[in-house]
Amino acid sequence: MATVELRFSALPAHVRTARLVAAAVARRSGVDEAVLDEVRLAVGEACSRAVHLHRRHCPEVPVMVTLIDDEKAFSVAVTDEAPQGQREEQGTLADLAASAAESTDPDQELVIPEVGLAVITGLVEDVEVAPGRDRGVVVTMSWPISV
Amino acid sequence: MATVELRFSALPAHVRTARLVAAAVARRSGVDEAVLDEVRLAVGEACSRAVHLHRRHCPEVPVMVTLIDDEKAFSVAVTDEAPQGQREEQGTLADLAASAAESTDPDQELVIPEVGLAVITGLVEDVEVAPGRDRGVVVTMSWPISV
Amino acid sequence: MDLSLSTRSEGDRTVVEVGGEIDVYTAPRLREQLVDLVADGKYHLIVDMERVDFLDSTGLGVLVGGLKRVRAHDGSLRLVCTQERILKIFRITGLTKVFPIHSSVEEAVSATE
Amino acid sequence: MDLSLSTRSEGDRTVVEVGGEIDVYTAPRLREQLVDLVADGKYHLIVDMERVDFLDSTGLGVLVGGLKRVRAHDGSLRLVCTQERILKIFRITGLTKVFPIHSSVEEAVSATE
Ligand SMILES: Nc1ncnc2c1ncn2[C@@H]1O[C@H](COP(=O)(O)OP(=O)(O)O)[C@@H](O)[C@H]1O
Ligand SMILES: Nc1ncnc2c1ncn2[C@@H]1O[C@H](COP(=O)(O)OP(=O)(O)O)[C@@H](O)[C@H]1O
Repeated sequence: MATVELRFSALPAHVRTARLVAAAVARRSGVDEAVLDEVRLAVGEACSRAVHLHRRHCPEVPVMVTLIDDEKAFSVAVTDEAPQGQREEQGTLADLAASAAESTDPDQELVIPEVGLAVITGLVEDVEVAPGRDRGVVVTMSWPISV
Repeated sequence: MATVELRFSALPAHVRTARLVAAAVARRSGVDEAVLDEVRLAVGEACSRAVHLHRRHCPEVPVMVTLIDDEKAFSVAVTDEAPQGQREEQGTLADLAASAAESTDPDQELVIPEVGLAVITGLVEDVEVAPGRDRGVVVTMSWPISV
Repeated sequence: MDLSLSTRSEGDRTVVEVGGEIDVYTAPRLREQLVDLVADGKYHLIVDMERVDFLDSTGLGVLVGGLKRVRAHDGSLRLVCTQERILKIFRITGLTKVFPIHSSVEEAVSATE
Repeated sequence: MDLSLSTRSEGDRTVVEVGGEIDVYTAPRLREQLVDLVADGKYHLIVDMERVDFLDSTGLGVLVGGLKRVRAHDGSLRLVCTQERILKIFRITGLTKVFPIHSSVEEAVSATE
């Protein structure tokens, strides 16, 4: 029931705030010290991805991060509101990298949303990527609490 | 326009999260390093006060903190939702301290909401304490940004 | 940063060395420490705040509570603090008039009423 | 923690020492640095990541971008990294197969294609 909700305008600087908050709340919730780097990275990836999509599709809409600590696990849900139809194509990492290589859009070179998702799923054991209520995607990551 | 909104359930631990977030966002907004301790303390006082009132009157309702960085100033608004009628009596610090001295409620000894407000107003030059929309109080504190 | 607490005797005084952050989250532990000391018959306390990084009004409330407790036994509660940002909080709340504040534990130990 | 960047020459190689956090907020500055070096005719780059505290996929993207740029001039981009948590990110994304990763600047400097 101990919940923290963070909403921020879609700016890269706030991704750092989200990482900081996630790591601090995770530590206090009893997530193992050794795992905090993973929390920081995974939450940062999920938020970078959401910020990138919002800037492209809905720059006025804030990104939402919900932190829930239910005594057995610490969970973070990152919700973007990017319209579903316009979401990036799925593809292999190599395809994505190749398309990034051909692109001259510097922003695209920097952020490939699906590479961020690949890092998250490669890193975190318990991840769920589900469609959002109206649009967008909710990335939910959980870590066990060692008390 | 760069806004961060934090909502948290009324628990003392989350006051630390709020302090951390406020200091981090203030630093990035360009608030002077020398003033960050003041930001941390003032935001902590406002949040401790709100958490205390919520625990007493509406433990299920989250406390809300809004951070706004409008390029000339960095502002933090802490909103509580405690019912207006039931708010603590106003009085001098000495009265409050005396009543705390007589009380055997350990929680009351720990937190005297008006002492927290006294710290804030003694510390921060630009403070506004206004009634909330439906109930409660909004404590708004601003600091200049030195760019 | 969390709260750290350690106590030691100096003659008839008990020195409580506090480090870290005294806030709404950790103040209950400091309170418990002071209550325990008074229950143990330690009525002359020196709270060394030199390693305190953060103090808020909740912490002040606990110190005031401690002062009331020792006074009920004709005791004393002295503070050691030279950090300007901590002293400022005592000044703002008028507590510099309530607590004897010393610049070293030695000074506090040798102080008399 | 913010990003720190410094560059120096070692023979025909250019060493870029990176410290701090490479993320969505700071990656544009690393990108700019790499673009500037290539524009200056430096095609053999060594990115020393030993003092990097944080790296995310945005940082990977910038490194991949740098690699593409130097390759367009038959150049090279080598990384120096022994930190396990940073190496892990390269492994997860398959980039250990893309970048030569060395355990010291000396090793990277003396490496040949
Ligand atoms: N919780 C608290 N936080 C901050 N200041 C307090 C608190 N409680 C008391 N004080 C301060 O301590 C002063 C003295 O308190 P107290 O010992 O109760 O004196 P009195 O018995 O004269 O009321 C008060 O004037 C007030 O400024
Ligand atoms: N922005 C990026 N973030 C993470 N990994 C990337 C990124 N861009 C490319 N990659 C990785 O680099 C690998 C090789 O990319 P690239 O040099 O474009 O090779 P190719 O030309 O064979 O597609 C890809 O398989 C992918 O795993």
